[in-house]
Amino acid sequence: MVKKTVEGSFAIAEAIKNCEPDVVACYPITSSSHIAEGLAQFYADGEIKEYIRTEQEFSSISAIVGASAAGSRAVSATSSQGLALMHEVVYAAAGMRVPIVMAIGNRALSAPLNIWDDWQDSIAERDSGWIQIYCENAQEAIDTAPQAFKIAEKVMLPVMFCIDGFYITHSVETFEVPGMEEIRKFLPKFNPKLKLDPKNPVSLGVYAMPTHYQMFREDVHRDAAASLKVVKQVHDQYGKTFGRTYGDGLVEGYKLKDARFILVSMASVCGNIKEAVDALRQKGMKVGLLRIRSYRPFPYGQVAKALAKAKAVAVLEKSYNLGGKHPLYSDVIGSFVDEKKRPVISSIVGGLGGKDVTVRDCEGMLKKLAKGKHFEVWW
Amino acid sequence: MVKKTVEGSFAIAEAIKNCEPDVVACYPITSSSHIAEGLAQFYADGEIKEYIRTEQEFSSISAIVGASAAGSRAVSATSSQGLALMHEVVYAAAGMRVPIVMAIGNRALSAPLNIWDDWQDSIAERDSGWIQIYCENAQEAIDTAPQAFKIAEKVMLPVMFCIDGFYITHSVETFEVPGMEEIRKFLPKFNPKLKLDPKNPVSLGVYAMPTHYQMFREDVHRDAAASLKVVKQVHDQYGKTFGRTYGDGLVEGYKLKDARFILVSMASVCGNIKEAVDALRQKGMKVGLLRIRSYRPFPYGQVAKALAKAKAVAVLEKSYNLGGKHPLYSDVIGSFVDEKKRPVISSIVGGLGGKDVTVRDCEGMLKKLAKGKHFEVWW
Amino acid sequence: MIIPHAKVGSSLKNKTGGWRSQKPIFNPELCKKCGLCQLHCPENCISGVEMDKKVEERSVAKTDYDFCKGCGICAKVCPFGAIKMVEEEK
Amino acid sequence: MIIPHAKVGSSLKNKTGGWRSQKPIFNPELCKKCGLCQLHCPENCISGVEMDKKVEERSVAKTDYDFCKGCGICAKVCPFGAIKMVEEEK
Amino acid sequence: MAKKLFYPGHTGCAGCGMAIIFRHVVETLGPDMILVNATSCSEIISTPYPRTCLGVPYIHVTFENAASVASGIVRALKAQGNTHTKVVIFAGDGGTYDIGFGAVSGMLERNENVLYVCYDNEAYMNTGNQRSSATPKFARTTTSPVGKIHPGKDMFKKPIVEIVAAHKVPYVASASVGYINDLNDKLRKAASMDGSKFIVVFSPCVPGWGEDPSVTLDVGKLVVETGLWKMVEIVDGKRTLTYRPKERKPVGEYFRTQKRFKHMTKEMIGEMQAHVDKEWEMEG
Amino acid sequence: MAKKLFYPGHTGCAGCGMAIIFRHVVETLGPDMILVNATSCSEIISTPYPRTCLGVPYIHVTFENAASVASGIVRALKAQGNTHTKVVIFAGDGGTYDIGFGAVSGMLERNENVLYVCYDNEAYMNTGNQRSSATPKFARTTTSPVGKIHPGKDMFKKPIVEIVAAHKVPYVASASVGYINDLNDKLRKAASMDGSKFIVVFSPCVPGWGEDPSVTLDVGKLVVETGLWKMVEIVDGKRTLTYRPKERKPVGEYFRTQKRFKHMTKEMIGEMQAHVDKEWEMEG
Amino acid sequence: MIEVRFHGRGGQGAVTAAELLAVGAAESGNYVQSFPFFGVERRGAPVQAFCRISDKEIRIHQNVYTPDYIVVLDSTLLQAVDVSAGLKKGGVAVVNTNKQVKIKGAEATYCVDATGIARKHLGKPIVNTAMLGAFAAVTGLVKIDALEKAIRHRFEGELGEKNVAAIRECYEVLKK
Amino acid sequence: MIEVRFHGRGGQGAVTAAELLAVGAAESGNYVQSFPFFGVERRGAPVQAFCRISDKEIRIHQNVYTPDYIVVLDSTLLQAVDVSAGLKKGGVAVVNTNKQVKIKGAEATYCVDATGIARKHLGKPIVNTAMLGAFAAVTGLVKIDALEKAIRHRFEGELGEKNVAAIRECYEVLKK
Ligand SMILES: Cc1ncc(C[n+]2csc(CCOP(=O)(O)OP(=O)(O)O)c2C)c(N)n1
Ligand SMILES: Cc1ncc(C[n+]2csc(CCOP(=O)(O)OP(=O)(O)O)c2C)c(N)n1
Ligand code: SF4
Ligand code: SF4
Ligand code: SF4
Ligand code: SF4
Ligand code: SF4
Ligand code: SF4
Ligand SMILES: [Mg+2]
Ligand SMILES: [Mg+2]
Repeated sequence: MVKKTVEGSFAIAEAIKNCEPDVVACYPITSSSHIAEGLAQFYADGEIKEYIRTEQEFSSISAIVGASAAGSRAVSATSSQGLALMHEVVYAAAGMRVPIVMAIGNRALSAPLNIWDDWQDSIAERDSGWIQIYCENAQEAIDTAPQAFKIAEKVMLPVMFCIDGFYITHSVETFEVPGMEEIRKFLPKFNPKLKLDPKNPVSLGVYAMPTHYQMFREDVHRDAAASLKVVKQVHDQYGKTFGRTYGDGLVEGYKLKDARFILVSMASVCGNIKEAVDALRQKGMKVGLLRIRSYRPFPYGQVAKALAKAKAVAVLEKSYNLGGKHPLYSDVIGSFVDEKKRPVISSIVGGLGGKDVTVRDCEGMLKKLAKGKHFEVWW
Repeated sequence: MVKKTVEGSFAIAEAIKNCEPDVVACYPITSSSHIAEGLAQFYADGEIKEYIRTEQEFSSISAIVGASAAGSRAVSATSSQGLALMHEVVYAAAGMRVPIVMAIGNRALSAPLNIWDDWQDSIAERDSGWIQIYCENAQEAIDTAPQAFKIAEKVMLPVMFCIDGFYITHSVETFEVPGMEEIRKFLPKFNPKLKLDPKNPVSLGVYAMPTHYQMFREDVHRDAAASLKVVKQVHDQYGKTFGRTYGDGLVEGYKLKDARFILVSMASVCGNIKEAVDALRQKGMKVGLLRIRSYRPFPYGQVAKALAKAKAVAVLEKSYNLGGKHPLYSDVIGSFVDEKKRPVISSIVGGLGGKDVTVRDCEGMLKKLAKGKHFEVWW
Repeated sequence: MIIPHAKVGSSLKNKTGGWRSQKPIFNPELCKKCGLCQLHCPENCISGVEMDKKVEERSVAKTDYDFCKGCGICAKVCPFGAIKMVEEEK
Repeated sequence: MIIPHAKVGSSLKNKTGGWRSQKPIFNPELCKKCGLCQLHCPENCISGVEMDKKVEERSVAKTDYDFCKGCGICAKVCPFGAIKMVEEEK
Repeated sequence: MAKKLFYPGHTGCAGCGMAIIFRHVVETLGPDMILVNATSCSEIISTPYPRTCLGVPYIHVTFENAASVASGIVRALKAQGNTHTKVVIFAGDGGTYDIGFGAVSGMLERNENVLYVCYDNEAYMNTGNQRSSATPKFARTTTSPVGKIHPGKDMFKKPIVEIVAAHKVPYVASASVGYINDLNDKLRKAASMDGSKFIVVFSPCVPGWGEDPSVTLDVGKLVVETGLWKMVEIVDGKRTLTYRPKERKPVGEYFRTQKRFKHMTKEMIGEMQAHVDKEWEMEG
Repeated sequence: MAKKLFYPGHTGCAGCGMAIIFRHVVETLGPDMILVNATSCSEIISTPYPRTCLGVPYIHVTFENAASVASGIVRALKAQGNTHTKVVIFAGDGGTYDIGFGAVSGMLERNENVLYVCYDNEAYMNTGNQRSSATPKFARTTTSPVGKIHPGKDMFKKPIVEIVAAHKVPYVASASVGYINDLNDKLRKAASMDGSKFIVVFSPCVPGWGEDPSVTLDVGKLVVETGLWKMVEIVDGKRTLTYRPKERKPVGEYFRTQKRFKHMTKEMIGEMQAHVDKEWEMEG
Repeated sequence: MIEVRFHGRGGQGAVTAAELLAVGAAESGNYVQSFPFFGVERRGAPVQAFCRISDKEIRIHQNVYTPDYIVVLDSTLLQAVDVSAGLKKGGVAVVNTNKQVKIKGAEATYCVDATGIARKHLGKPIVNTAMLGAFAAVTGLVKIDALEKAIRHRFEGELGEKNVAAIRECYEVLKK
Repeated sequence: MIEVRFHGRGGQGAVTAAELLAVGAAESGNYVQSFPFFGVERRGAPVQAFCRISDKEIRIHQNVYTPDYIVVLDSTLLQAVDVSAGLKKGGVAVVNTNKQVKIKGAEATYCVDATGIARKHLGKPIVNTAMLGAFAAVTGLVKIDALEKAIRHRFEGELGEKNVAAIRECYEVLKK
């Protein structure tokens, strides 16, 4: 593991390459293109075996579903419209239990067209059974890539790890990228029990009648919910091997111990919130941050516990439910469904389409939150 | 308005035709094909001007977005994989504020492939800014078609009205279909302020930078939330003209007055629940039903009010969030975010992929619910 | 954890012979073992005519009524009138 | 309610002349009003040569420096050397 | 029952042309193959959970992506060092001419080492006989019904063979269920070549076309004998007719075998005859 | 400034070939037209909210659906009784050859009354120069980089003219920014016909190709003079070369003008020359 | 509320029969509902269709589990399918057969050679309409006139008349 | 934490300059972060790129609003863009120009004819690397050796050496 000062995307591409996927299938789209380009360079140099330059994203995900069903480790990277175009196969992949992995450079959805960061592209897939991990920075994404494959192949569910577009994908920082040899020790070869194999033929992707369908859905639900444990275990194991951890793997608390006012959020904006928390702590305010890392499965229990002693909580999200209560907000509210007591829970939508959420903004949010009143605002 | 005993889909197709859309664009998919076929027959007979038999659903919705932007009333019908394939344009249509209308024959999403009823196809689009109305039966769908166009063209947001696949689309019952002349009085000609017009050229579908994007999203959010009023108004006005109403247009309560135990649900299963409620009322149980008609915008206030006096509530939905709290359940929980008191709220997922939810099942659910304890189950 | 799949040969549990309203009767006397019926049966349920053998070593064609849907293609394609379609017994 | 759209001609607010590092200098003496530069300018910012008129009635070509990006295409395409690219002043 | 590649017990209609083709595709190319299927009749009749009639590895994902799924599989095999297993697509006309065409075109452009077999039953049969772009002109389907103004399908069949061939892939052919040995020859020839291969096979449909189940093969011959369906092979860009009817029968004979053409007037039949005659002029 | 159909102030690169083409498409066909655009450089440089350089009605929805959006518009106009307004698509090679091709093929099959203009800058330029299926063999792009094993793009250009023509639409042509009058003639001719028309225009890209902004037209000529880009017109199936270079220049001359070909060895150039020579054999 | 289940084969028109029954029963002011078994059955496969008839609004939408009546369009099905599954106590079966059969679990089984009758009037063994005549005769749940009207509305001209003749003969055979 | 903003034109390599600065500064143990202005700017359009240098972990991810330093790669930009927007009090500007200019709001403006120097060494007016030498000289925030190493790593062989020569001359000009 050597330190390199490079663009996040290229470091992530290298981490992916070091997981030794057999097949990469990508279609370019800002903000994930640099990951695809990094992988293409590895392919050109013979370090990745197969790279399919598909004619569009529906085909990218379809190709890796096929490759995975054929027994190969397979991966793609995409964003926004690309992920949206994949939507139908996103569901199919989870239902077929293929452990594919995708790196998502988060980006706003059209219309209007916008190439900048928000989470709605992946949030819109939250029901599908995919595991979704949101990374605070590129180092976390680098470390999450091998975890993603390992989780996927254990649970037999696809995993997307999400990275804020531009903020993380396009920033040059200093990273440690684990090497292929090291990863090999952590991530065993992919060897599925069932695959497309002329020596042992089975039919995959069958259709199911009303008598069976719900059973399959329930099975995915159960396994997805139970995968909380796997996400955590794999994270912990990675931490032991490589020395870097992210909270408990599911959520990360920042100055929560005595916090009465807590901002809940995800991804790169959490770095800014940490600065804001420190600034307000200086002024004596009991504020804190709860960062969700594992968004799906959602750690309802951990969230309820982490927020139990708070007076007021606000959920800052770069996602939305137009005309409704917003997704992360709803999840946090849902964490308390069976709790006697709960804090005041408020909602902030911000940072859509690349609108910068600065440290100063975060301070403002924390201050508003500290008034203890319920609110639902766009920032 | 004459009574006809025909298949639901064909009656719905007739109602759509009587709204005089200029352009229909459809691609066949069970369970909505019969609507598309009915419309094709009207086209073959010269009663609909333009019918585009697209090569797939992404094109169907794209074509009606184009037609609408060009100033024409335009409509499609689809289901399941078809709607999933449209996903990217579903968001784009709302963002572009084109008042298109789609009839959704609800159906489970792959994998496994399944052609039967559940709501996940449309539920998966709940964030997008579309208005979504779930109909209990085909008569309601017939009556909702003209309302859908009217709401869409008032709010300048697209509307989907959702009908349980097979249960409603394929059942023959006796319906009243309002005639073209009658509808004309209710639904004025479509005449948008802005359209593609060489005499007054504008650019539509532009791209927006971080400085503007969130403003557009917030605008849709505000208008979508505020459209609760429009949905209700249009419903009431339709009721006055045609004599049929559905609750207050947003929600429909059934025996709620003194109900302590309330099942919340949507669409055709509500007919079964009504029977179950009656049966248990016979036995002296204070049970009731709250049917959500307007799922997006979600009537949080109305829901909280309707359930305020209940001891326990269970949400029965044919939709899911795999590994999370389910969508309708989350919405109902969310209705109480700022309420001091709330009933016990439980979750039931059932009826996926055509799994029959019978009157007897509903009785079972009501009985379980009446125990007053929290639960989250698959039925 | 269930990975949805189906196992080889499991369709044999679908006794599609029950679909039949017409029934092919194979006349072994007339059968010249040309294999045409077997080649074209959409149910792949005609057997006997070992095409890798010489004509004289082949068996005559026969169908498996558990699966034969009675389409009548074999009867039409047989150059020797060795198959007759009759009404299925009720 | 905002319907996202843009109004005709609004791009005139983008003064892309500021992008220029090279500048075309049009020499009216040499210009033969053939219109080739005007026809090919990617910015559509060359004007004067009224192509619907006879050559003698046309004006000479000129560019609008508010928009000219200094690509040099006009200079290359001019058959009469009437346009010269120079370094943009700093 | 002995091990098979295509077992009885599928749930297709009695007399289904596609079933005959399906069977031969796996029997001729298997067992060392992986079959990729698009949503269609062939999928629904072959693999209702928990059953399958297939004796070769099979996968279905969606309606529109068989070509992309196959691309992924073929690359995975390559990465695994497997150079022998054939990747074969089986898809209907809807999945090929229409909804899947973007993916097909992409696969052909990449020249993936895949054999694509399209059975053409000239409509979306699985969903109840709706028009596809393979539906012949005038045919009645549920979305090209015969009405007061429009008498069935309005366009000619999409010229898929020419379009695929224009991609310059090594092998393109058309075949018909009426000529099974020819189909098998073409399958074998295609399978022996590298890169993308494409065969479209004429495939009568009993309920969709309104024909007697027993006439499937006859219809599959008549369409060729009338010249409505050309049997061709395009190998590395060189096109040959693999079968030339001695004397082309009048197209009306073919139309009479199926209810979907029942409404056709003399004029319509005349138009179709003229069209076919013109199409055959180029064959010299 | 006087009323224009294409205003200055767009945000394209200095010397952009596409901008020249874009300008002529709207100036030659407008003002009575509706322009449908696919996501691409042309969209990004023309219509950043709240500004637009266009003086004709314009719509953009997504990257892949211009052909479908245009289909909807043309039908709406028909329903409204408007028989004069032209519906014109402007899209890049990515939106045409690749992601949009399913929709394009569908539109052509329906023979919608739309004029499709594809500017071909041979890669996904808007997103930073990634390979498309229009990228010429050996060209270096960010997803076909020059590496230890693979020297740039691996496949030849997708033969889009032939593929579109195989759909049997009334008008198909190729043009180049180097011959603007020819392009305008083709635009006018196409616009005068009913049904689907398709023109693909060679469109140099300054940063993507690594060329000087001033050489756009020269490169647009050189590609034709070397025979790498044929100028053709296919009217109702009849194909003609609209321009035939007197003597074809060696392809190396063309490759030298652009950085994307810088790594090409003599052998690679030789391969391309042989390819072009073969392609021209058929022209007699 | 009365529930009727039709058994047929894909292509035999069981769904149409159920629908025509609904149309006919609606004629006399009943609430009705008919629907196919929501399946993917192909030509020849055993299929079912349902009809509900009630004097009160029908609010439920679920499968029919315990029919009051079963109508079997094709007696070869008796071997392949358990046609009497769920049949209510006191339930009645109407079967197209030229033999005398007894459906186990049915209080009464009415047999009619609808195939013969259909062949006679239609020239083809298409029995779905004819069997409605038998059903009307046996149950009195729907007026034969209403059925005839429904049939004439569905099948125009001569074809309608032939169907009407078939249904009437079936009706009369069983009325006796 | 120090924040630097580079002004250039699309195609001039401002983003590369910011990145090389980060690489160079990381060499001596700093935490660094560099990123482009996240835009859709085309060749020739004014663009910006940023670099943060800190001795503590950089957790924030947001635009640079109040730079400590600005580096202007192309003096023609001074007319087109407000290069000093947000510049911190006491902030410093480094400008590529052969004139003497003064950036308003900057405590000091350092001018260097990087174009001339680049022309000399590279044969082309590509100044992004050269300007880093000027930056190093003026600020001392990054070692010239570290920059040279970063450049040699980025541009292999002769090209790297030429760039190194340019950066060194710029460095020396301003060190004086
Ligand atoms: C995205 C999507 N749209 C529509 C469908 C519905 N659908 C499934 S199969 C089918 C028709 C298949 O037609 P074809 O490919 O010709 O095969 P066939 O059924 O005729 O054998 C349709 C429309 C679907 N499954 N997915
Ligand atoms: C579904 C989808 N995938 C990817 C993108 C990203 N994207 C936008 S434009 C573009 C490239 C356009 O290429 P082309 O059509 O050749 O036009 P050019 O930019 O070269 O002018 C890409 C990949 C997108 N917007 N939508
Ligand atoms: S009747 Fe049909 S299914 Fe039966 S054996 Fe003959 S060909 Fe096969
Ligand atoms: S086709 Fe006739 S002769 Fe030939 S094998 Fe079959 S039954 Fe025998
Ligand atoms: S330099 Fe380029 S932009 Fe400027 S006038 Fe000449 S052609 Fe137009
Ligand atoms: S090209 Fe030269 S001569 Fe012709 S109009 Fe322009 S400047 Fe004048
Ligand atoms: S509907 Fe047609 S294609 Fe489908 S199984 Fe039946 S005969 Fe075969
Ligand atoms: S990147 Fe290429 S196509 Fe895009 S604006 Fe610049 S020159 Fe034109
Ligand atoms: Mg078909
Ligand atoms: Mg391009």
